[in-house]
Amino acid sequence: MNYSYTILILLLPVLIFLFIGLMGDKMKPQLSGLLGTSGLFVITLLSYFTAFNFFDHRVDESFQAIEVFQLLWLRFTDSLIIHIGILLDPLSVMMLVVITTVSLMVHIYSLGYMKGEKGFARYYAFLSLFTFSMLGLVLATNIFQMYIFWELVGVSSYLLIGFYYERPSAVAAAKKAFIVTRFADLGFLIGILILSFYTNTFDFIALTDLNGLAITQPTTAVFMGLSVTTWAMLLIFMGGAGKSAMFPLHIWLPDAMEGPTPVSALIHAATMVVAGVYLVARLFPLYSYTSPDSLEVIAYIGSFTSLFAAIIACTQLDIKRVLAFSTLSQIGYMMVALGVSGYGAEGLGYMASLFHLFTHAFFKALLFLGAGSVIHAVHSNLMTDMGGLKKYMPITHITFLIACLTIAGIPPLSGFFSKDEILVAAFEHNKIIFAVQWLVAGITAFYMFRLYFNIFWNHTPEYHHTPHESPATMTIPLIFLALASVFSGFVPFHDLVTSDGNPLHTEFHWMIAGPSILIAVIGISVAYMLYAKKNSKPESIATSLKGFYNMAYHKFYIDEVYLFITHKVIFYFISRPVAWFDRHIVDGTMNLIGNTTVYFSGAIKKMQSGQMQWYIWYFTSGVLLLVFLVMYLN
Amino acid sequence: MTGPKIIFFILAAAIVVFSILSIFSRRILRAAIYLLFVLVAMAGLYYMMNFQFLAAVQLMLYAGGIVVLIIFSILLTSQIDSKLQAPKGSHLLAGGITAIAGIALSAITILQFTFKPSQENAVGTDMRTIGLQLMNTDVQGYALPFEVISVLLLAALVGSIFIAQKKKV
Amino acid sequence: MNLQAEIPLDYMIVLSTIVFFVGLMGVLIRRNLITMLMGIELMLNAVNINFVAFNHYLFPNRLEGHFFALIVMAIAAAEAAIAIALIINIYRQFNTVSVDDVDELKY
Amino acid sequence: MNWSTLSIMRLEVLLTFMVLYQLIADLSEKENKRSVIDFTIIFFTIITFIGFLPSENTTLFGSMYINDELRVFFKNILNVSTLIILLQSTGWLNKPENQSKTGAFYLLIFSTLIGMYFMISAGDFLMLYLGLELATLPLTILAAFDKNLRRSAEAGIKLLMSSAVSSAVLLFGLSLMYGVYGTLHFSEMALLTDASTLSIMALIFFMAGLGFKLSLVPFHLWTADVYEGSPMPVTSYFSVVSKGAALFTLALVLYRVFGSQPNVWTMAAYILSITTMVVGNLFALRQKNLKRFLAFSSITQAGFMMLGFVNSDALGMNTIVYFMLIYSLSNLAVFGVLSIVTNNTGKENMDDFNGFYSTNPRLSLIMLLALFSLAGIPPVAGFFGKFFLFTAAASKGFYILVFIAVLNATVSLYYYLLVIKAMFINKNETPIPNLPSTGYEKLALSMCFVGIVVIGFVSALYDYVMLVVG
Repeated sequence: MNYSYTILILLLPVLIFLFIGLMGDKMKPQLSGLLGTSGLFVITLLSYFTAFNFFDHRVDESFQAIEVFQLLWLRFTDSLIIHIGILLDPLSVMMLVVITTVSLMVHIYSLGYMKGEKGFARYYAFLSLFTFSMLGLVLATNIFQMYIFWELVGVSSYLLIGFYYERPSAVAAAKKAFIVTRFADLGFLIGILILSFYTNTFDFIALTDLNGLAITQPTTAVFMGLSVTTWAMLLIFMGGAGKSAMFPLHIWLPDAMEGPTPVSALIHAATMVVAGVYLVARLFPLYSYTSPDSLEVIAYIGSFTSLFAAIIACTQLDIKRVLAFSTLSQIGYMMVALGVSGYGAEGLGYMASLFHLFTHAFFKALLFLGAGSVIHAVHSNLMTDMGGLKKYMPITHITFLIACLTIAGIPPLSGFFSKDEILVAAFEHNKIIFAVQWLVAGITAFYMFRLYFNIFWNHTPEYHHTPHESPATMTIPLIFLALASVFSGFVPFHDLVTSDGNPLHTEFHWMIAGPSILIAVIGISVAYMLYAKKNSKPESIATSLKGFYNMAYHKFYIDEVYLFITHKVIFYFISRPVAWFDRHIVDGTMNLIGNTTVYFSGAIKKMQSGQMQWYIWYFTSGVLLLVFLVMYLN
Repeated sequence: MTGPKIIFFILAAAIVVFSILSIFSRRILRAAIYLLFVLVAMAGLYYMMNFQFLAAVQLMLYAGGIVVLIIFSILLTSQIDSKLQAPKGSHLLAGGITAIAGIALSAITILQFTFKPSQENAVGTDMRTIGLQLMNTDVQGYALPFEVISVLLLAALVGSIFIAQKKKV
Repeated sequence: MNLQAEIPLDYMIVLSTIVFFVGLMGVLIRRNLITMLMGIELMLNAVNINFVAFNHYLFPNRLEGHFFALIVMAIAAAEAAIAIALIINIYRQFNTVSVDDVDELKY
Repeated sequence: MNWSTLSIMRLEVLLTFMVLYQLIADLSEKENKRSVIDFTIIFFTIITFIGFLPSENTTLFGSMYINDELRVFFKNILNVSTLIILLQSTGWLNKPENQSKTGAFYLLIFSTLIGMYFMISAGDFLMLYLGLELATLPLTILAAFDKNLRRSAEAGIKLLMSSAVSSAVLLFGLSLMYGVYGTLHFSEMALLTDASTLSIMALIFFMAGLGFKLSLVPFHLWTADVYEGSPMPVTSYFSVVSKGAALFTLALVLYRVFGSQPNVWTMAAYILSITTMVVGNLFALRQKNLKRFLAFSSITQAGFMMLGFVNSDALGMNTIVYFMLIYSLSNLAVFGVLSIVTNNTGKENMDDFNGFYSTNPRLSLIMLLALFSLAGIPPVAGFFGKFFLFTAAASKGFYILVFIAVLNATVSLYYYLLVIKAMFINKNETPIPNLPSTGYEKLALSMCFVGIVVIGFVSALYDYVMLVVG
């Protein structure tokens, strides 16, 4: 099979970026949007075509990785050679489909959403740049090429998040996202350096070859009590954790919601934030064979993040922030699944993780785009300004409901299947993690439906303008993504994307599925009771006290306890403190580092006193000190 | 005490004492004169070591050139009889510590080291040898630095004139 | 005159070291630009003692140290000329040659 | 002296002719200096091209002068950088108050360039010292070149006094080296080097003297003041050409002469690298004046350069040279934009750049790329330079050092973003108007632009560096 046309998948977006970037000012804005969208449409078709071809050609029941291009780029040393090329394997092809699909939907949606914005052409140029970098990231044949695109993704997301540059908060958020992820990338970079130094290669195929030197003969060097390989793998994971916003590097993601909503859908739901998952999955054999300890770490970090973020999500009022924390929580799921997975026939977690990545991309993008549609209609991000929208925005309402049901894990929607596989994998590996993830499933259902009821049900506030349904450019992507959310669960993933390319045998466990459906239903019901209508329960209690004792009283009494437990105890004693911890301690630590730097900067200001005699004094004392140090150390 | 030894100690004492005096004297013109004494004593030292040419250059260039230049600039920028401000305490402390630490570190390091003298025969230091080497382009020839220094002197000349000349317009 | 027998090399080196750091101290403590320049001249001369002494005591087979000292002298002269031009320039702009007052660029 | 000698020393000889031409042109008191500028630039362009002609590897003047492919490559890098600076300086020289300075300016620039070439080609420490002084003393005049500005006078005297002390310290080190080894010729010394305490001291003194020119902490304190006080073209000459020459010389001496005793200088490089990166960063965070800001940024970059020195193999030198090449172009691009702005408006504070993008999109895009390159963001060239340095250090097992370096790179990103933010994001009621730039300035900026974008992707260049470093 000849895949040489895949080069177009990389070339087209960069050409579009250059064209719109250079010519955008001279075109009608709408034209540049159409150009970008139609270009991406072609890319999407090409990706589907690639996927179709690729998954249609098995060799001996399994899929082989194919290096479509492999050009020599830099001969760094004799053994360390950097290539640039395109790698096709089940993982990258699957990502190709996800990225192009979601990106296409965002492109179409933005035609409506961003209409009339200043810098419309610039926006589409940046979108193309982002798509290009993301595609380059997943198609990279070696870790160095991946790192370059990885950083490019960071740059283009910086540009996109900071798109509303008139808002100071957007600028601050863009900078924060950039710097925090760069900070994480320093780990990634050092990890790459160590790994390539000991394995003498950057190439993914060589690194993950089960019979290759990297896996069969890992270095025995030890640094500060841990094997160097473990260090390298953990440092590489640090990069992934930064992009995928794992605790404690997650602080940039909620703030990044300042960007335009379609951008959030693209970057913070489907593509950039799953880069960390992709990275771990890409190097999975290496993790699995040379450093199982780091997989353990990944599982715990993932699990903690998913619980932590779910709890915080319950307290947020800004609907995009709810979705942001929900994203954190769901990526936590994916990380857990990778962490608990084995290789080959034991690779259920691996498959489940990518399956969840796949389904999550669609339903989370749908949620963001739905939220965007709502924001577009009511011109506010806050739930308190919303309510009763189901009669004004029927399409948004239905699609949003589908997305909520999907993320809550209600069968037969796609989220149910992928989450179920993760729970099975966790159950087989580690019961505590399983319990946490099971609980998180309930919390997820709760906060998603809290969001849903607050937006579409509950009381209707006074709207300045009567909200109306969004234009077709916005609703068509919603409908398409809703369909994808419903049906993507039926993709035979265990046949297609597995850790070793061979089909994986899976079974359906009612023992796991049953409780997970149950807790989801409980979560939804609690949300229904609390948020479906304007909450008048306390008043009803008051009136009913005057009246007679009847069954209703009893029911209200139970409700009261319920309300007390959920609202008072959980909110005030768990969610609020956790949210406070996140905002003040975790965020605060990062700020503290910054402030300390600035403090030191001020403290040594006197060194540059302007008086040259002191300069000379520093010079000569410095020389003498240096002589002394080197003599002493030598 | 032999003759050379006595002369050496006199010269060394003069160099040390006058250099200390020159950096501590409150009268700037005196400081310049003390510097002159140091430079002349150094010429004597070179003479003792058989480098008569170097000693002559030292006398002409330093005593005749640089010190005169310094004195001119003193006359241009300050009154002759005005006393200089005393050094600040902080400067004195910091400079003193650095100087003493420097002397200690360097002297100890140098005295610990056993130098390895060359076993080859000495060459003469007469004018003929020096002149030939200065104009030679082969091994042990110094024609290149001699030429390069002319560029340096030209640049210094043009630069100094440029800076020191009053504004034209 | 045969100095080696009479005066050890170490005397010369210690002498030059002392002059070097006394010169450095002059640069560090004097508040007048011209006296700072004098300190620098002392440092350069100290270096010359080293070159000449090593040449005479250790390596009389070649005249490397001697010529180095010669070049250093020439450069010292150029340096002094430029320094004085710049000092006069400072005097014109700041109306002083006190180093403490020349500290407008800082932090 | 014969033709082959002349053809080998062609750059030095041609530059000497340039110096003489400037002297004559200046003395002839021509009113129209523009023709001098044009002629100088054309002539220097020719010199730059001549530099790329092949030449033979040999030594001259009793091995006082060494010519080989590596040194020619260094000189070519400096030539190109100087050419860019000359192009950029046209705007400044064309200002009426600077017309009379043209001749002296070129004369001094070219004499320092001759000094740097002798420094690089030096075969013994005598020539190296001579070249160093020739490269430094005229620069002090150039720093004080804005004769009617107090800050320029201050910059000149500060540079002169500090550099005089630093060269005295360097000389003291050289005199001790002479005592230890009995020779100052590189080829002879390379066979004799040892790690006795005295030779350590001598070498550190020497490194401090060059570290002064490279502005390594704690030898850096002159840098910010002099950069701020000097005229714009001189500042960019300091930060690129002067620094580059010092770096190349240091690399040649350490790798080629003291290559058999790496323990001594890798340790010194280790310490200097950390102090330089950290202190440079801490100061850069707070700067408001862009020239000062660039001074500290260039100090930080010098710290990264020192990172390469901890690797005493050819790989270390490769990466240093490669990094310097990229650093030159990136820095020159920033200075190019800045000098267009200062020449036209006299503004050089960060706040003045607020809203710069809205009026000067092209200039701000070049600035953006250059700052990204300095910060080491892929895919612009700066990333590759930094990445290779990190690899070189990591391959010797200095993980902690690499960690500190990468951390510093992240911090530096913060302040580079401050400038970007000012240009693209901050609002300004009265932004700098759309600025005209001369053809020369446009040419200079396009050269930098192409370099920044392309160099990372042209592996041939890296291969070439590897080849000549060997």
